[in-house]
Amino acid sequence: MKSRFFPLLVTFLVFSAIYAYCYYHFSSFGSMRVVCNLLRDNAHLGIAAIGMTFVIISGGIDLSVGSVIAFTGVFCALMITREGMDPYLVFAIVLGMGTIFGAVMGVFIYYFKIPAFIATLSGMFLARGMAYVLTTESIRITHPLYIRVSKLVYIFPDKGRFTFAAGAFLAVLVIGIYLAHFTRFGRNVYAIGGNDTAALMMGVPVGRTTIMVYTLSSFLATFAGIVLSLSKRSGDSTITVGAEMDIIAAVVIGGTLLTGGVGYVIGTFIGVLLPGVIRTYLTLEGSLSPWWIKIVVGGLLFGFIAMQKLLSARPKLFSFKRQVRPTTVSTA
Amino acid sequence: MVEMEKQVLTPVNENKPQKATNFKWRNIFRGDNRALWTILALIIILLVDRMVSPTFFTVRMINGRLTGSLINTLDGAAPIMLLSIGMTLVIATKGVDLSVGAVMAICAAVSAVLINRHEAGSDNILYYPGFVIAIAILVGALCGLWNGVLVALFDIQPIIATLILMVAGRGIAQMITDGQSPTYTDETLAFMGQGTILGMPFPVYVAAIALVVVYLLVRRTALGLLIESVGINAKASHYTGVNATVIKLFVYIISGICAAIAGLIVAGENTYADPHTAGMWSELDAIVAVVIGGTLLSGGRFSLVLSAMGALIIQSLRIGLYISDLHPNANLVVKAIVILLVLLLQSKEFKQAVGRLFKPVLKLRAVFK
Amino acid sequence: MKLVKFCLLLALMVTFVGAVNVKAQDGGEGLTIGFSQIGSESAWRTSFTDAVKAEAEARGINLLFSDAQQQQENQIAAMRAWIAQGDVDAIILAPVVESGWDDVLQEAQDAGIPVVIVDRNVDSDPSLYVTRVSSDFVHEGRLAAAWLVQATSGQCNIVELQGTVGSAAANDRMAGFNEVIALFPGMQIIASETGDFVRAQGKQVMESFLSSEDPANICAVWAHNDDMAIGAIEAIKEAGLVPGTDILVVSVDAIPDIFDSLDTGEANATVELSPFMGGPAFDAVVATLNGEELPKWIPVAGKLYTNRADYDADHQ
Amino acid sequence: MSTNEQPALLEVRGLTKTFTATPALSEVDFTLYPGEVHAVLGENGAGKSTLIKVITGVYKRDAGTIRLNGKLIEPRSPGHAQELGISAVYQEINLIPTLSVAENLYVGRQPRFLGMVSMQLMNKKARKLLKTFNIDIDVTRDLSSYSIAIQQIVAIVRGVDLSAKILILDEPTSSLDRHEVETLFSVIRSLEEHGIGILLITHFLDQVYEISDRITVLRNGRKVGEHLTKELPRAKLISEMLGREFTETLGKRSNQITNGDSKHDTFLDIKGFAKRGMIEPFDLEIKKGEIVGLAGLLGSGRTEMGHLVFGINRSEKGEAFVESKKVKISSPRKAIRYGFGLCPEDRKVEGLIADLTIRENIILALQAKLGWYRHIPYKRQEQYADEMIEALHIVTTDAEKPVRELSGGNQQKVILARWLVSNPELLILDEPTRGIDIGAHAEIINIIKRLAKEGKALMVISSELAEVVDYSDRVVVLRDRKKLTELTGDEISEDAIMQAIAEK
Repeated sequence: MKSRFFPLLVTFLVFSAIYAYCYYHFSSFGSMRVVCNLLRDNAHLGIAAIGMTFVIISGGIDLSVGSVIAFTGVFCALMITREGMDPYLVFAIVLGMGTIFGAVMGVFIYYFKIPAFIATLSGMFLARGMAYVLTTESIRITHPLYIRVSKLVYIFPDKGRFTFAAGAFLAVLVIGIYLAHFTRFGRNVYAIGGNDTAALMMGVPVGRTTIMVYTLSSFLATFAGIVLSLSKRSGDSTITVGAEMDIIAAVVIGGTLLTGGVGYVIGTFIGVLLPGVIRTYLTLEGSLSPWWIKIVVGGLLFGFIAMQKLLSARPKLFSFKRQVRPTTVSTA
Repeated sequence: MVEMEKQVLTPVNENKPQKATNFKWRNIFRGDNRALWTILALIIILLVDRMVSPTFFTVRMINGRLTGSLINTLDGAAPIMLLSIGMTLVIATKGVDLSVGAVMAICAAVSAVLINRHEAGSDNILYYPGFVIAIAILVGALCGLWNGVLVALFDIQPIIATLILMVAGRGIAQMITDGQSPTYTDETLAFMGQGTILGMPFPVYVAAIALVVVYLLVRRTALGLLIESVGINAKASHYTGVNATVIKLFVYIISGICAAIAGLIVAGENTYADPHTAGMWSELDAIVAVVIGGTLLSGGRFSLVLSAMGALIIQSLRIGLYISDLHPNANLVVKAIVILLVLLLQSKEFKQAVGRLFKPVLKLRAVFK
Repeated sequence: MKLVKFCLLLALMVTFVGAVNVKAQDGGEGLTIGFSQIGSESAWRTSFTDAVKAEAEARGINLLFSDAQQQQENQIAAMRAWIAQGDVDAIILAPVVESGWDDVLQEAQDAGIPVVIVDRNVDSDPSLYVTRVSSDFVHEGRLAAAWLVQATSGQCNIVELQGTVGSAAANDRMAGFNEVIALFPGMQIIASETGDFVRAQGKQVMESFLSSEDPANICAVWAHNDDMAIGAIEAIKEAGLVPGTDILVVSVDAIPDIFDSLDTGEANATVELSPFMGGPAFDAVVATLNGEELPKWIPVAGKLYTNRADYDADHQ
Repeated sequence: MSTNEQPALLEVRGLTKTFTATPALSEVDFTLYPGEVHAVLGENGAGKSTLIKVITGVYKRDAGTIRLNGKLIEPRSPGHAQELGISAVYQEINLIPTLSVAENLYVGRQPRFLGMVSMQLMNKKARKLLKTFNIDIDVTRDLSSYSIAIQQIVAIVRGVDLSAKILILDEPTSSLDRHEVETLFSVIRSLEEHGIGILLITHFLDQVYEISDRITVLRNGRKVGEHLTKELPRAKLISEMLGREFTETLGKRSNQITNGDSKHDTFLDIKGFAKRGMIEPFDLEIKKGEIVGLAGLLGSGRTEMGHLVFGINRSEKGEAFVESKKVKISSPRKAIRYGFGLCPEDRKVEGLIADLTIRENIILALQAKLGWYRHIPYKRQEQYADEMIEALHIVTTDAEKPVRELSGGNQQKVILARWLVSNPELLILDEPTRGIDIGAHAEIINIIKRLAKEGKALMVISSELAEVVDYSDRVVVLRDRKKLTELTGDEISEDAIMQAIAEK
C-alpha cells in the first residue's frame, strides 16, 4: 500500500463505518432503493464534483459550478417549454455555452493571471445573474423526450430505481477515471498540480491544460444541469445555491489535496455520497435538527484534513514547525 | 571610514521614546498605482449613481438623523467594511478567511440568545447588554483563534482551514438559536445597528473607528511590516526571525473580531438574529472588496483604506442597482462585470495584451510624427 | 362606477373573513408521517413548523421532520428516503418550488404513500397527490390591496418590497395586489424591488426608495411579508418620517413581531398567512387513509388584521 | 570526436537578451557539433542560464539567430524545443514530486496501449530504461520519496531518453556522488557516439576536463573565448572566467589572529551536531573576532552546516554552547536571540522580501528581534537605511525603492545591512559574493574583515577558494556532507584545501 492511497483508504473506511452504522439503525440502507436513491439524488453534484476534482488536482478552484448548473436548468426549461426548441439542439447549445464559459475563465486565470478564486467567483455571480435574468419562475418541462428519459429506468427486484441520472453519474465517473488516469490530459493535470513550472519545463502544455481543466469543469457542470433538468423535468434559477462549497468539501473528503497534484476521482465519488448518507440518516431519524448535517460535514472536513496533515508530516508527527524538506535543490 | 564603522556597528538605543513623525501619504495608498484604479472605480460608480438618481448626493437632516443615498451607502457598507478590514490583514499574509459570514451569524445568534435571557428577567450580570456585546466579540475572537490555530500551527491551507468553519459555523449558529431567529428589544444592542451620533448612523462610526484602530495597530507598530513580509516571502521572513505563527494567529483573530462586530451591527439593525441569512455570502463580498482595493490574493502589500473603498464600491453598486430602473435580477450580472473590469484593469498581463493590440496604432502614430 | 368596485371589494373581503380557522381536531393517533419542510428562513416559517409539530404531538402522531435548508434536492432526497424505508404512512410536503416533483410523487404513489402538499403549490398532475392545504397568495395580495384602497380612498403612490424573486408567494401576492389596484387609476406602484423576504434587505431597499423618491410622494409601502415590512419601518423611522402615518405599511404573514408594530401604530395592516396548516393536513391524511375522496385544494384562509385584539380573539 | 569540418548541429549567432535595461547576453555566438560535449563555463551571472533558457524557448531573445542542422528555428517553449530535439535538464530538479518515478520519466509522452495511457507499460519501460543506467528502484513510488541524487538521475535519464539531438545539462552532477557521476559520464560518452550534441554547464573543472571536448567561456553576458579542451590550460581558463590574471587573486592571506590567541574568547562551541541526510556529525568552534571559512564543493554540506547552526534545520543530536552556556538552537528565531545572523545562499528565495522597500528590508531583522510592539520609529528607520546605504555603498536613488529593483550585488548588501543593523555576535554568510560585480565583491570582503576586527564571530561559506584563503583565520573543509578537517594559520592555502578535498 503506497502512501498516496492512504487518504483514499481512510475515506473508504470512514464511509463504510458510517454506512454500517446507518444500516444497523435502518434496515433500508441494505436495499438497492437507498443505494439507487443516493446515486440519483446526488448525480448532479457528483458529475460537477468530478469536474471539480480535475480543477483541484491542477491546483485551482472553481466556484462557479453551482450557478452553472442552475443556469443550464433554466435555459433548457425556457428554450424547450417557452420557445419550443428541440431539446437536443438546446443541449448542444447550452453545452457549447458552458464550454466557452469555462474556457474564458481559464483564459482569465492563465493568461491574465487573475486568481482562480476571484475569476470563478465572478463566473459564479455572472451565471447566477444570467439565470435570474432569464426567469425567476420555476418552469415545468413536458417535452416528450423528457418523459421518455424518465421512463429509462432499471428497476431492481426491491424496487430500487436505477435512473438515467444514476447511469449518467456512473458513466461520468468512469469517464472521469479514464481521463484522470489513462489519458495524457489527465496525467498533465496531475503534473501541473504537482509543480507547474516543472511541468512547463518538461514540455507539458500548461496553458492549454489549465484552460482545458476549467473548460471540463464548466462542461461537466452544464452536463450536471442537463441531468438535473431531465430528472426533475423542470428548470429553476434558485437551485444549487452554495453547491460549490458542498462539492469542494466532497472533493476534499474524497482525499484530494487542495494544494494540487494528488487525488482520485473515485475518492470524490465517495466524498459526494457521504453527506448524502448522513442526510438520509437524519431524515429517517426524523427528530435530529437539520443543522447537524452542516456540523457533521464540517467535522468530517476537519478530520480528513487533520489526517492528511498528520500523514504528510511523518515521521515527526507532532512537530508543528515548518519542515524545510529538501525535495528540490535550488542553488540558482 | 572609521566614522562609518561606528555608525554601523554600534547598537542603537531602541527604547528612546521618539515621536512618530514623518507621516507619509504613500503609506496609506500602498500598492503602486492600483490605488488609482480603485479610486477611479469608486468615483465612476458614484457618478453613475448620481446620473441614475439626481438626489444621490443630497443629504438632509431629518429628526436629528442624516438621510440620503450617500448616508445609506455608508451605513450599508459598514459591515462589509469591517469584514474587509480583517480580511485585508488575512489576505496580506497569503491567507483567506471564508468563515467570516458564518462567524457573523454565530455572534449575532450569541448576542440575541444572551440578551433574551436578560429580557426574560435574568439577573445574571453576564446577560447585561455590555457583557453580551463583549461576549459576542470574544466568541468572534475564539472563532478567529480556531482558524488561526489551523493555519498557523497545523499549517493547513487557509482556504480549506476556514472552509471548515464556513460549513459548520452556520450549523452552529442555528444550533445556538435552536433554529429560531430570536428577536430582542434591548436598546443598547439595537443602537449598534440603528443608533445615530450627530446624525450619522452608528455603524459608520464603528467601521471608521475600526479602520483607524486597526490602521494604527498595524502601522504604528511593526505588525503591518511583519504581516507584509510574511505574505511576500514566508521563508525569508522565517530566516530573518519573524514569528509567522504569532502574526497569523493575530490576523485571524482580528478577522474574527471584525466579523463579530459586523454580526452585532447586522443583528442590531433589525433587532433580531437570523442564523440562516445573517452574513450569507458576505465573505465573498469582503474578499472582492479587498481585491478591488488592490491587495493581491497572493499576499504582501496591503492597504486598509483602499479595502474600505472596495467595500464602498460594492455597496454603492448595490444601492445604485436598488434605485435604478434596472431589473433587480440583473444585480449579480452587473456585479460580476464590475469585478471583472476592475480586476482586468489591475492585471499587468491584461494591460500588456491590450498594449500589444494597440501597438500597430502607436507605431503608426510614431511614423506620422 | 367607483361604488361598484367598492362593493365588489367588500364582498371579497367578507367571503374571506367567513372562511377563517379550521379548528384542531383529533385523529391520526399512531401514524408515522414524514414532514418535509422548506427550511427555517423566516419567523413565519418557524412558527409554521412549530404549529405542525405541536399538532402532531397533540394527536399522538409520530412526526419525522426534515428541514431541506431551501434546497429542493434535499426535499426530494428526504422523500425518497422515507419511501425506501417504507415505515411512513404518509408524507406532508411543503415544496420549495413549484416544478420538478413529478417523479418523486409518482414514486410515492407507486409505494402507496399518500402525499399532502402544504403551503405552496406544485405544478404536477393533481392525481399524484391527495390534496393541497394552503393559503391563497393571490387573495392575500387582493386583501392587502383592498384594504389600502379603502384606507386611501383609491389615491396612493405605493412602493413595493417584493419577496424572493420567483417564489410563488411573491409572484401571486404581486398578481393579486396588482389585479385590484389596476381598477383604481389613482393607485400606482412607483417603485418595486426585491427584499428577499429578509428584514435587513427590506430595510436597505426601503432606504434607497426613500432617498431616490420624494418621501412626501410615497403614500404606502406594500411588503410581501412582515419581516420586510419591519425592516421598512426602521428605514422610515430613520428617515425622520412616522411609519403608519406618513407612510402606510401593509404586509402579509401576521407574525408576532408585526403586532408589536400594529400596537404602536407603526404598521397598519397585515394579512394573516395561517401557520396552522398541520391540522387540516393531518385530517386530510386520516381521511384519505380511510378511503375518503378529498377536494384537490383545501384553502386555509387568513384574515386581514389591523390590531392585536382581533387576532387574539380569533386564535383563542 | 568532433572536428570543425563537420556541419554544425546547433549554430547560435549574435544572441542578445536584455532584462530591464541590463543585458544578460550580448552578441553571443555558440556552435555545437554532433557528438561533442561542449562545456559552457563562466562565473555566476555570466549568462549561462540565460543562454540555455533562450535556446530552450523559456525566454524570448531580443536579437540573433538559432539554427538547428542549418535550419532557422524559433523555439517558443520548452515543449516546442523538445519537439525540435533540444531537451534540457536544469540544476533545480524540474520534476514533479507528487508523481511516481515512472510518470516523471514519461510526462507528456506516456506510452499508450489501445489509446489509453498504460501504467503497466510505463512502469515496465521505466524499469528497463533505468536498468541501462544501473539503477534499480521502485518506479511506482512518488518521486519525492527518493533522495535528491536519484531525483537528479531521473531528470537526466528523462532528458537522455527524449531522443534528443541536443541535450543540455545544467549542473547535472552537483548533487551526485562519485559513483553516480561515473554512471552519468558513461552515459554521456555513449550518447556522444550516437551523434548527440551535449551542452554542459558545471562548476566542477575536473569534470570539464574529464568529459568535455570543447569549452566556451562567458563573462558578463559576452563570449570571451572558445577552445578545444585539450588545448586550454587550466590557468588560462580560470583567468578567462574571472577576467583577470590568475596570480592576482592568490595574494597572501591577511591573517588577523593566530589560533589559540587568549584574547579571543570562544563565542560558539558546537559538539556533534548532525542530521540524517544532511550532514554527518561535526564539531565547530568559533571565537569572537574570528573568521571561519567553510570550503568544499557545491553539495559538500557547507550550506547544510550553516543551516544547522542557525536552526533552520534542527540538529538531531549533539549540543551547542554560546559563551559556555548550553543552548538549544531549535529555530532561526532562537538562533537570532542568541545573537546569530544568516545571509542565505539564495538571496531571492531565502533572503529578500522583494516587494518591501530597502528601508524595510534593512530594519526587518532588528524589528523582528524587538517584537511587533516595539516599533522602530520611521525617523530611526530612515536613519538606519540611509546610514547603511552610505556605509555599504548601496546604489539606489533612495531607501523607499522596492528592493527587487536593485542589482544582485546591492541586494546582497541590503541583506548584509539587515544583519549589521541588528548587530549580531555571529554572522553566517553563505556565498556572500556570489553573482555580484567586482566592485561590490571587494567591498563585501572588506566589510567581512572589518566585522571580524570589531570582534564579531564570522562563518563564511564560499565556493571561491581564493577568497576563503584571503580572509579566513580557520578553514573547515567539507566533502560529501562530512567535515574532513580544519586548516589553521599558515596551513591555509588553496592547494591545501584542494588537497584536503581530493584526499581519499
